[in-house]
Amino acid sequence: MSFLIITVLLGAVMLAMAFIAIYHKKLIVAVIATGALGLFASILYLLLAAPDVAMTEAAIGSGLTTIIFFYVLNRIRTDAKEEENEA
Amino acid sequence: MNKLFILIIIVALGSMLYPLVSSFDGNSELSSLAQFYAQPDNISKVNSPNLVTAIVVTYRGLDTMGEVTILFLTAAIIAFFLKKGGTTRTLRLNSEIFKTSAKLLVPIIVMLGVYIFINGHLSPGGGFQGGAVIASAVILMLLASPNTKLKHNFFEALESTSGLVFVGLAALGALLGLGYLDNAILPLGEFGKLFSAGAIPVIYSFVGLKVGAELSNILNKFQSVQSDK
Amino acid sequence: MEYITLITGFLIILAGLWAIMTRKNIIRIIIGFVIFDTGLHIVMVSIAYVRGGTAPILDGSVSIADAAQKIVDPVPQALVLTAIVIGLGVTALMLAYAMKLHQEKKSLNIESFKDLKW
Amino acid sequence: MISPIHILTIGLGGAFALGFVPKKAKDVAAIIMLFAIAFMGAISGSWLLSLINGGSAEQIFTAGFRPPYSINLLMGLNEAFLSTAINVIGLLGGIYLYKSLKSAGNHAIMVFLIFIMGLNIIVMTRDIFNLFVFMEIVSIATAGLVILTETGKSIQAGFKYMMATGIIAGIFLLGIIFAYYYSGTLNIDGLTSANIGLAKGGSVALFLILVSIILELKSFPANGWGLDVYEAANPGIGAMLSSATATAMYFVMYKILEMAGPQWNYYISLVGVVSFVGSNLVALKQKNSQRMLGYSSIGQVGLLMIILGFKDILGDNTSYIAFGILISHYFAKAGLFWLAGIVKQKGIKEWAVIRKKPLFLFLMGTFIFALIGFPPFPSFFAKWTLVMDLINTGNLPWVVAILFGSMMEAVYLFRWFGYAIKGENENIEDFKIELHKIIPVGIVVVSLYVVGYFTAQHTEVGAAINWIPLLFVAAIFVLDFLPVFVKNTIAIIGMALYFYNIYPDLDNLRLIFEAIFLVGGILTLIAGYAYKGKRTGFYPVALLMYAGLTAIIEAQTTLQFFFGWELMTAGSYFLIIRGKRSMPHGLSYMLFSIGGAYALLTALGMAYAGQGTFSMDIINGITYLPYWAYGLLIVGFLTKTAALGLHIWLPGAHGEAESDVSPMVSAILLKAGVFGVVLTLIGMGGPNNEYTWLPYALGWLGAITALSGNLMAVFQEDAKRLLAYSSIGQLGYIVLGLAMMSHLGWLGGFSYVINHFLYKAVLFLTIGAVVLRVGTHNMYEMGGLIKRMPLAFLAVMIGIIALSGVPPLSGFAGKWLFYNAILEKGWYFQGAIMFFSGGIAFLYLWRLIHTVFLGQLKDNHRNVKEISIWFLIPIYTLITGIMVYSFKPQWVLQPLGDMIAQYFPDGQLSWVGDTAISKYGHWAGTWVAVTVIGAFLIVLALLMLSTRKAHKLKQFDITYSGERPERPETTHVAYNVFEGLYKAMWPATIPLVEAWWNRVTDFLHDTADIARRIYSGNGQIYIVHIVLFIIVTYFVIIGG
Repeated sequence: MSFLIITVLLGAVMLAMAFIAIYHKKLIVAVIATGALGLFASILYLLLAAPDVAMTEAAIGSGLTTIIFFYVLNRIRTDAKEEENEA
Repeated sequence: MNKLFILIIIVALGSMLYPLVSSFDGNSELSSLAQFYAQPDNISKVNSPNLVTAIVVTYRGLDTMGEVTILFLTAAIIAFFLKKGGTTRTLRLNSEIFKTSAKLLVPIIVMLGVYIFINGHLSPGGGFQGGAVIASAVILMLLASPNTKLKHNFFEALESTSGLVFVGLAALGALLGLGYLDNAILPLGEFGKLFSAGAIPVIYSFVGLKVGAELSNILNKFQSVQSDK
Repeated sequence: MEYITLITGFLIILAGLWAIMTRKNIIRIIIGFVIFDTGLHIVMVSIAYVRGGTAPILDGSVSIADAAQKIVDPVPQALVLTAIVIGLGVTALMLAYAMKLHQEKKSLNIESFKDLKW
Repeated sequence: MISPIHILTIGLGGAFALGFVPKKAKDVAAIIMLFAIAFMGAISGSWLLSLINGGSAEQIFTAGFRPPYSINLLMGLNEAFLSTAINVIGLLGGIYLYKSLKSAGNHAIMVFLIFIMGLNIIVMTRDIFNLFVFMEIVSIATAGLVILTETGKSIQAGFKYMMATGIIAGIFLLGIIFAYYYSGTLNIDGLTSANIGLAKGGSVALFLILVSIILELKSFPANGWGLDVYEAANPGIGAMLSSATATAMYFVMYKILEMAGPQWNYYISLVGVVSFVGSNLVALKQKNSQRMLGYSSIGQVGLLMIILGFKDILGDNTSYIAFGILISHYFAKAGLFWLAGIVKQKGIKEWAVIRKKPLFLFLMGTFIFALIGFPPFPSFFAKWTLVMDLINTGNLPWVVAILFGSMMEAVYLFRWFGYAIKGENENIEDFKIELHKIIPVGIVVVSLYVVGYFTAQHTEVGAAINWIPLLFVAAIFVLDFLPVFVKNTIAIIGMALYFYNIYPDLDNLRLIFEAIFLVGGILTLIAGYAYKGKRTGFYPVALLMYAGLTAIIEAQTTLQFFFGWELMTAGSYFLIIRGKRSMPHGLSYMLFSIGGAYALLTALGMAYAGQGTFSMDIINGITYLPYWAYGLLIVGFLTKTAALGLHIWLPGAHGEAESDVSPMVSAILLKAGVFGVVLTLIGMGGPNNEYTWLPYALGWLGAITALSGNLMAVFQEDAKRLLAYSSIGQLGYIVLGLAMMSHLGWLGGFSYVINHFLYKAVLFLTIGAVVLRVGTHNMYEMGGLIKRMPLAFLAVMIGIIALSGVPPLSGFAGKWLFYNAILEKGWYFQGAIMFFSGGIAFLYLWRLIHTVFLGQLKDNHRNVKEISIWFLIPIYTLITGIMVYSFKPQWVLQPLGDMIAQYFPDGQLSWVGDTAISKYGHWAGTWVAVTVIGAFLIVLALLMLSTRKAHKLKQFDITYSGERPERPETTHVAYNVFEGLYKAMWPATIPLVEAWWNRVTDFLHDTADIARRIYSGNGQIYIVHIVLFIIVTYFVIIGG
């Protein structure tokens, strides 16, 4: 029964994360929320007896993906700054 | 496009998918395929305690090969796609403390990654996870000293070598008459030991190296087009 | 439990689609794809679950003999593993595209990239 | 033999090994790639050979376990063929892209290699998740290759592509995992036997899998992303996507459909037909060549999907049909994309530059004719079989839809081709030829012809086709570098020998037409000696037309007939479009011809239904929807005889054609349509047919055509157009005569057939030769030419007397027979119309003499010479024919009567010496001719005597009232001579028919323009399309 409650809670949190990722004004926050969604998903995978998947999701799905997002965001931010400087 | 319209579409899609949920009944037992994999005879044919690894590396090894290829492809595409992005790079320098601790941490993280993929057939984790961990060490290195250029050639050579070894091992099975990707080209060893499960640890290690190199390449490429002003 | 995760998975899939179809910022659309993929993976893992099963790793707690009765289905898990890695590749490439698109028009609005039509 | 799995080893190993090649050594990398692809091709090719020779299919097991426990691959005949095809096109594409790949670097080379390898595995794999993985490989590689040549547009297209394929892959994966849940296996064969469609959720899972493959095939209308890729990517990549990827995905569809079960076939066909018709329709408005090719590709895939959906109905023929369509599309589309990359022009109008290098025009023409399904390409035989089988199994509406879609495709492809042949190209920069780009194009062109030949040999009925005329055409094509004199001689000798060989085998009916076609052809070819230089391209196409014409005559089977019909159409199209300002006329000729050909095809299908044989006899007594079948046959043939409503193409086509081409396409070509009508009417059962209203309607159509053709001819200022409209009228008489379905009617009709051939050839040759001398078609710019070219004058005079149907010349025979036949039949109204239009004919015929030859000689014509001797020879040969016919009509009419008596035994003429006796009177040809000529000579002598002292008018006798007219030609006595008549008659001359056809084309174009607005360019909207497509097809087809 406790598993069930945890699952429901996790599901709710994940949907909330998805909502933040979609609607938060700041892209940085949105990206972090996406990463968090991945982390919560990996907890869910552990509950579902899938440790391999959990590890992969944590390392790749939420870890590396988020870092690449950051790289791109950073690059875009500097591009935009250059634009301002030139203008 | 009107959001209400999209909402209707989403709801319609949901109701289309609803039969998948409504007729879902959970599982009280394994599917026939999984039962085959979990039979003692068959477990001993592969001799890998981690059944997911057994599936990923042996039974569905071809998928894994494809998967590795996808990362390889992505790295190659990003490499020629972002080639011309080179604005002059002026990146902030980090503090000495960060740099020094990174230098200490990187080998440890790499070791962890290697451990993960070498033990892929025994415990959770394997080539992909280990490779990702190695890549995270590379990120740390990049973050610590952003202006160092990674030895690109090293990673590409590592990537190519491990790829070739993977393909070679796979083809070896076919040449030996056992079947493509058969792990029995090496002795199966004793169940649950490090040197067991035939070629699985070897293949998974090279997959790990390859994934690590590929991810590092991708990250490095993204890093190389950064500039802080 | 697997019902709830399955439904959660589907809802996340739909949420991802919603983001893809409504948000105008390309980065946000890519986030939509990541969400969509995550939802898919959750659905897949839920399908693998066998009531009361343990992880498909035959260490001390599960013996070879009763593996078939105790473990959860390893097959979808192996598939998810593959799918996650593919998802990373796709996302990385999409992000590279986003960077290039931004360089081209200094904009991330999907509606400013309509040079090709009809 | 090497195990097929090593395609993977080579592909992947090669790609990984490329990592060791130094960055600078790009040539090395590219060559390694080509070798790897060639090696992959060698593996699959060796399997293909072994399987064709009866070897058994190879199952490849991986991991030492049998399926379904591990992934397996299959190398069967289909797989071997497809993977060989993919590797071949991959190799050619790699060669084509050699420089582009090199400049993008080693990474791009790796991507290309993996792309080709991935397609191979997609074809071979028998595991659905493995399929997913390799599909992802291919789509990611595609996303990379799209930006091989990096432009703003290609990046946008690539991103849209990634978005779309991302969604599609997700849907596919969802389907896979639930298919696994319901079946417990991922093996395609295992899923086939698991029959998961029975469960509600299972059928949704199957639907998801199917729909994602459909979407991957870029089905209309959820395909904006695919079109963008076709438009923006390097054409070399477009070629790969259109050929290799589409083919591999099509095969995936085949595998999945086998797995899903027959209940989904209908759904696939439905989606296919929407895709085929929709995307060809939308393409009508397209001005960008690459995007247009994209539409066409999607259309072709739609057609292939229809075929797949009908696989249970088509049975054993499915793979033959799919092969034919697929391989034509495969080579032709790749070739066209490659050409686009060589020509480097986006807009279809700018493709006019291609004819600066005539060989390229030939390449482009080959590809376009192959796409539309002309012989001798594989698609022709495939389409034929498809239509026959579909009608035979009662699926006529599908045939209609398919042919409608094909028609739309023909419209835009031939418009494009028209621009290439005739468009303005002065200001467009010529393109460069790069050897590595030419080689692949050359190879696919040759392959198309070779494969076409072998496709024909595959079926019994196709193997019976006589290829000798085509070989002759090919030989002349190869010899095209020779001067006119040599080629003309070869052509004439060839045709003469062929006729000599063939004529003993023909019955009398066919002999008449064969003589008109070949002997007439030789006579018109003689005029060709008048031309200097090389006349590049003329002889192959002229001979192609004659090859088609003779094939129609010789046809033993309906396939041979249709084969000849299409060859004739192709040849005559090229002849017509050679003329100046002929672009629009060439297009309308082609479209009416294709429309007519499709009507014929459908009708021949109906004739085949239930018969099980293709012998020409099946058009006698059609049992399946006979009214429709005969109606369609007649409509199809009437497009060639230019009956009213279907005549739009004729005036321009004949009027603008070259001087010696006009008689070919008028005097000779039109008779092909007549031959068809004759066959149809015989097939309907001759005198005792039960289709009372069909001949009746045909008769009225003939009468009205005769009237309106003549009427339109009256108002022409252009001498050749005048003759062209006159032909419409004359053909109307023929149709009317045949429609009477009586002995006399047919005798009249046939006498007109022969007569029209003789005098129209004389008139067109003479007027054409005059035009060559004076340099204008407009009659008011001529005049007084009798002094410079008396022989031409005499020829025209004899021609118009024969045409007008007055004694003493041969036309009178036709008229006399006609009135007898009409009295016998009781068609008085039609007879009255005919009589009236005969009167009208005088109004224009007079002008040919009066305006052109009489009156004042123009200053600039003072030194023109008599028309060329090479024109005079055929002209006077033909005039000899007219004279023989005129003075000894029994020599012609008696054998004709005997021949017609086979079909219409009642109501024959009886002959006493040279006197023909009918129910209503008698007529003695020789006597009439001699009398009339005697009377004429007497009148002439009297006139000359009485006008001996008449004052000769000089050029400057004309006086102006001190003003210089703004448009000097309006002062010509013959300018707008029938203005008064026009004022009286104009309501009858309003080109209503043309207006109607314009309305139709405008409507189609407007529809296309509205429909294509859905492709808004926004990638997000394309995702909405995809999701909508899924929902709509689900609820409409599955749920509804």
